[in-house]
Amino acid sequence: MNFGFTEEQELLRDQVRKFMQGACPLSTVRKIMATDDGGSRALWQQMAELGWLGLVVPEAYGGLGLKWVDLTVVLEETGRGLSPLPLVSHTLAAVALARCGTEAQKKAWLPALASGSTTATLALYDEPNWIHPDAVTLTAKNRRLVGSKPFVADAGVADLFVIACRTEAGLSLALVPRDATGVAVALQPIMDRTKRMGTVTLDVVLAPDQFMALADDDLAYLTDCGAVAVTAELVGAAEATLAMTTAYAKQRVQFGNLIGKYQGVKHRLAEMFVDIESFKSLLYYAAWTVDDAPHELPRAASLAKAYASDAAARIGIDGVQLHGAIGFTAEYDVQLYLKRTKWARPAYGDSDHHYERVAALGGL
Amino acid sequence: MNFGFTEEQELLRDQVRKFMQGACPLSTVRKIMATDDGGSRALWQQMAELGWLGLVVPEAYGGLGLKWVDLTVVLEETGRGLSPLPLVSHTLAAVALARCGTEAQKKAWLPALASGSTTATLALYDEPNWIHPDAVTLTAKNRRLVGSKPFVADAGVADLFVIACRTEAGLSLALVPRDATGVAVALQPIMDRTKRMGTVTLDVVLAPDQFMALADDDLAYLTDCGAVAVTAELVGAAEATLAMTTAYAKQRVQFGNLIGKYQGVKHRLAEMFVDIESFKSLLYYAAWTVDDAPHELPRAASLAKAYASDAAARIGIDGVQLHGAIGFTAEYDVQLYLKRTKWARPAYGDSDHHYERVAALGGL
Amino acid sequence: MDFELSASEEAFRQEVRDFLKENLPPPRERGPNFLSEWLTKVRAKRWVGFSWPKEVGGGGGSIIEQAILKEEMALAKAPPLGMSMMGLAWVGPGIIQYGTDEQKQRFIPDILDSKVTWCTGYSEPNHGSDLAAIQTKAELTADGKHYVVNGQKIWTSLAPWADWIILLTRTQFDVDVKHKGITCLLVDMKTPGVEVRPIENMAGDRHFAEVFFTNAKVPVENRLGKEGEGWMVTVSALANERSSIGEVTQLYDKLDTLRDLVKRSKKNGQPASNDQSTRRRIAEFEAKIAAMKYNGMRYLTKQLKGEPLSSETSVNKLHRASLEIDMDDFAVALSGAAGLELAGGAEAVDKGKWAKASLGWPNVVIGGGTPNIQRNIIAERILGLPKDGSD
Amino acid sequence: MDFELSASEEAFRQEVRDFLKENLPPPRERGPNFLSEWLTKVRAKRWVGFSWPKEVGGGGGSIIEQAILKEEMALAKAPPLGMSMMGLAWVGPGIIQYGTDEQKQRFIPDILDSKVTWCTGYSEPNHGSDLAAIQTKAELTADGKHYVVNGQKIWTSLAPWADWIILLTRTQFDVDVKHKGITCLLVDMKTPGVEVRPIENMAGDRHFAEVFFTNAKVPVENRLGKEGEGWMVTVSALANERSSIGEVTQLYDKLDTLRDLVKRSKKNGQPASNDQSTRRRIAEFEAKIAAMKYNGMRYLTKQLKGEPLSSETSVNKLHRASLEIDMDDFAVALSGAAGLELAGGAEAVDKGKWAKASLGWPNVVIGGGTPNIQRNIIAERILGLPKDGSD
Repeated sequence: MNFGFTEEQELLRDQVRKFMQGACPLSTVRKIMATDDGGSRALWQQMAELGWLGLVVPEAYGGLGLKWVDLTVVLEETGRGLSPLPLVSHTLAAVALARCGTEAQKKAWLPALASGSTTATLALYDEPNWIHPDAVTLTAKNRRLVGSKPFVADAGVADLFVIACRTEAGLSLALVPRDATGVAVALQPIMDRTKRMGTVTLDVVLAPDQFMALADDDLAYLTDCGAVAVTAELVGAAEATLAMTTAYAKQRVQFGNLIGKYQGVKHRLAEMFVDIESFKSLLYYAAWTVDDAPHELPRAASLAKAYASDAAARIGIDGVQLHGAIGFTAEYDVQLYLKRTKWARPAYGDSDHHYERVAALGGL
Repeated sequence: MNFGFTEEQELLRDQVRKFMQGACPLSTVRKIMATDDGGSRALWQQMAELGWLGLVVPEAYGGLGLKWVDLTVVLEETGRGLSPLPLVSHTLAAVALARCGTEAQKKAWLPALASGSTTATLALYDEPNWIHPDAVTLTAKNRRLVGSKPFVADAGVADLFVIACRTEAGLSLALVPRDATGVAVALQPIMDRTKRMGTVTLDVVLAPDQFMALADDDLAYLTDCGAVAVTAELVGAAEATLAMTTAYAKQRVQFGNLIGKYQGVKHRLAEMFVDIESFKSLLYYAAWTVDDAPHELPRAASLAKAYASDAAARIGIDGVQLHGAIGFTAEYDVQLYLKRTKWARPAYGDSDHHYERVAALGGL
Repeated sequence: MDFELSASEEAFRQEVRDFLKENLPPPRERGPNFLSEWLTKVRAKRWVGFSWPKEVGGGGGSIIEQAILKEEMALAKAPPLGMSMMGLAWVGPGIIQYGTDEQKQRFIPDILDSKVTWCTGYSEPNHGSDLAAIQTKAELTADGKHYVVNGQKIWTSLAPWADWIILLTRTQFDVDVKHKGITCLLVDMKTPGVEVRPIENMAGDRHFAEVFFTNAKVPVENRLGKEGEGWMVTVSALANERSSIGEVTQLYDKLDTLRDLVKRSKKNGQPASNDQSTRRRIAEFEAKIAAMKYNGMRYLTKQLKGEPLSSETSVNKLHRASLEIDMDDFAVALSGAAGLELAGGAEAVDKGKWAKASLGWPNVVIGGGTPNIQRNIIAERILGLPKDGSD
Repeated sequence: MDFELSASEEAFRQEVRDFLKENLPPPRERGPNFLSEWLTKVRAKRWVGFSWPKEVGGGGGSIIEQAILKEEMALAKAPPLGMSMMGLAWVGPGIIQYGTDEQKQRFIPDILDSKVTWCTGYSEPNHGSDLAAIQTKAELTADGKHYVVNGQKIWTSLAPWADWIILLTRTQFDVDVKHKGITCLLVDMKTPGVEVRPIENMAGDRHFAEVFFTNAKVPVENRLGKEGEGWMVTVSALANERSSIGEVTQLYDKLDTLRDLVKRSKKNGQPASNDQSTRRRIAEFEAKIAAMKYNGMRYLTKQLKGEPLSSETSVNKLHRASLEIDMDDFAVALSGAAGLELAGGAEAVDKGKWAKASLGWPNVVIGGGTPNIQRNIIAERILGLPKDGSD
């Protein structure tokens, strides 16, 4: 038994952290936030060269063939730095292809995703707050996909949309290149500009090999992977919030004392630490199950995401509040993290969804 | 508009408070707790002489003809002193008679209740946590009442049981004297020995004038009155807990400081104050509606009891916890209040019941 | 205990309602001159500065009538009674209590006539909530005719639009307690050496500003109260907050909107109004708002009886802080991914108003003294617990 | 990251299971001699003092094996491994680390053989959690052969049954910091001048006691460590708490019982298992317990790597405190009026066990350092925030 990281994983963590601090600090994040599409080709290319875009893609398809525990290490650090780059959605699209694609489809797409020559995103549900096969309503008839997919992550920069839909054969994933005729993308204004979402409007006829079958199990698996990935980024984001707020409490004087001396502040920071430690532990176990105990994944992912969703949302708000007025100015960074926690809360299921699932899995 | 008490009401409050401090201090309460039936005839007689047993009974039937706002003043103080005397259940029985009884029944019973020559109690539901007409299941056929009534308040000392049941005519209240043949009372061990409950086992044929019709509205009204009465006692009990805990925080030194200097303690005490002030205000409004705006009673009673149930239970626990180890010793009084708050939580509906009702009344 | 109004109070309520019926057209029917006409009319009714003494041009209204007026205005979603919120809330009462006759004549009518708007220069960068620690310096010139002000204020709301500022300055630095040596000045924002820099908040608004003072000269006759008495003047002015009746009405209104959102929403594929925890959250909000309402009435009754109010208003401030944060956040969370979209979003809920509001709470929550400060006030002033820190 | 056990660890788990299968009959089949036989058998396996060095008679077991042993014992609801809980948890490790050879020979075998039980005399009436402030006085006699002890301890758990007490005393009063001048003594409870007065708690139990010392004479050879080093000895002993694997197993077990209660219960006339908020509460409990489990494993892994553990164990202590309070209270509330009945009540739920347990939490919650102290520990030792108070 070993509930820790290997030396290689620690090196990977250092590498990502240095990348975020050096190449993508918050000043750069803000510049990317100000762009129209929310992207940065240059930084994405650097990530591609470091191999991170195909981290969990099998080596046979050009990836590094690492595990979700390794991915977790990367995502904690991109979350800590509030990375606006589409690593999560891109990875999930690759995971969808690896799981649901035919050998030919995998060969056709995965190497391009792993190398970054194609940027992909995964779009599952058509309802804003319902995680269920019935919440996939977009329909293709005779391979013609007409309608729109809302809430598509990183829609501004993706070249390939992996879109859940219904076909005559049942639930499917459609592989839709952005540049196909009949595809239009409209980015939506959302509160977290590091996580752009968009609506993809479609009227497009696809080839047979642009569809993959999506069993209910696959849909649940991809959702769980999404929950794990979002939670991993939340660990980093929440730790960054705690670190900023703790540092502030150590230098801000009010009523003649450092505010960090008051238990009203200390205890809230301690509770943040308790929560972060806890959903981090739940996350690590969930990440491990993806590759090593997939039958445990549903419960593990739900426990982690349920705990993280609410705890991080509270941490986001309290991080701002404990800073006092400075915390909610646009130029101060802590409010960016608040927006990230609000973004992450419903992503791949909120706490109501996941706790309900835990109860059901527990036999209630 | 005047959301305050009259001079007469303040005098009444002083009178009750002095009674509790002088005649029924906590040392006396503990003696009564140690008795088998939980009663004290002598103290009950004193209360009777002061007119409190018929406070809201109309003057025509020997009562003082006062309002529920006046009763609230009395119950706040009996709650503060953790009175084990059956004033709440006795008053509710009288209210049931006054509302549901015929003129003859009122004449027959109310003067005896107002004078204290008969001690009565009201027993409505047969289910431990369901407030609904269907939760009245005890049945009388041909005026023969057979079965048992659980959770009867102050069953050890009541001479008259006013018991909800079903008859051929629908929901009814049966007037069952304790000394009738076929009535057996078994007190149950419960955690708050100042609020004894018992099971009344029945196999008894009653006269026609021992039944009163109980419309669904009446049942709801009596339940609301119960909720108001319990909340009034909770205000006093919670204030006593806050006062004891505040006093302790002002004299207990830990780590070189009064514990009342630490925000971890101060802020929790401040939150107790906020909660008590708030359910007290909700209570006063609810008490006013009983006599002056009965159409507003359901929502007002539910808001007050819902808020009080949970807030007081937290105050009970935290009162003990903030005292540290001394707080949970049997000889220290604060733990008696914790038990009272746990007793009061489900009485006449817990917060789940009442908040659900508020939501429904609000149109959801 | 009596929740009925007296006949004359009912008559006053009716008067307000009649006025509103006649003078408050629906938003779409309001012309370009509507607002100035409105202000003229409510001024003519003496409803601006309603509780101020008649001698200075106020309405001389009773506390109850004021509550009725606020409630009806909030129910009708009427425009404000006068444009200088700060002038009416704090500056005017401060001048009435501590001002010279000249100051009253010069400043009060302009506030009542909505000709001049005010902002309040209290907080400074290094001691937000700790007002008494201010460092902005005011030095009397040798001829005793002016104060020369140097320093910086921050979180000054409305500063970008205000004509005048009520300013806390320090005229003495070698004091034994920090509350001494503070002097209150009334300063024209057009004074040379006064510079305003708006601050953008996380919701993208610019209601607040930094205000810099560089050798700004303020005539000595614009000092409010005596030199060194500024703390007392300020505390009295801040104490002028009355009952929160209007706030409660707004919160009830918001709760209605929220209930309506619930009725229109789905959650997990079902109507959200069937969702038990959603129903309970709405009911809990209602309980807190109702508690604020009846708390406010109890405290109002205390005032009516002439009993001094302690710091009970902190109770409602704490409720309001949690409601401000929680109600919008609840609406955002209820709507899942759609709740994140701002105005213009294809799926934005109610044009993104909840999303935006969920980023706007610090204006209220932090601006009025943080919740932790309110808890300290209750603990120390009401419960009598010792002060914390090394003060 | 790897949650699989190694082959030898799996073999050890199997060994424990086999042992339990053979030697732990169901409760009804246990004879009057069962417990003493059990103790003899686990002693023979060297599972008492499992992590202690073999030289002193311990098992020399690894941290992982210890976790496995604890987990399997908890799963099987086996009796304890040895009767002296305190002796095994704190006193033994303290003697092993600081004791003389004579002390080791004299005390350790008796602990391992369950011949002697210990209690811990730390808290005093006026400074419960502030152990370093103790005032119980120990004076060396003129001949240097004895300490004469005067003072009082309180909240001494198990004192009514213990044979010996490990006692913190003050041998020096004029010290610059209160942690100095403290000396640790091992005291026979039968010493003249030692008096035990049990304390009844609100649940009606008498696990705790006051212990009074009146001129109690303690041989100087029963001093543990040097004079004045008592604080260090105590801190080391308290640090000997290992991972909370056994606790987690117990909590999972309790959660199962609670789930079972939900399945048997009705709420508002419906099966409680249909109630959304009830379902969520159960799931939240599971999340906290699972968090404790994986937190514990992470901290265990740290230990295995030889990294020093900071105060991370406070994280699980806080979870445990809230679970101890909330789970029983939830069960009581779930059952409405029936939840209030104690053992013997006609409608008592599960023979009143939840009702009773809901009054028993302070033993755990306050005994192990209050939640506020744990929060301070995290804030100060892990986050590096300043100490509060005037310390």
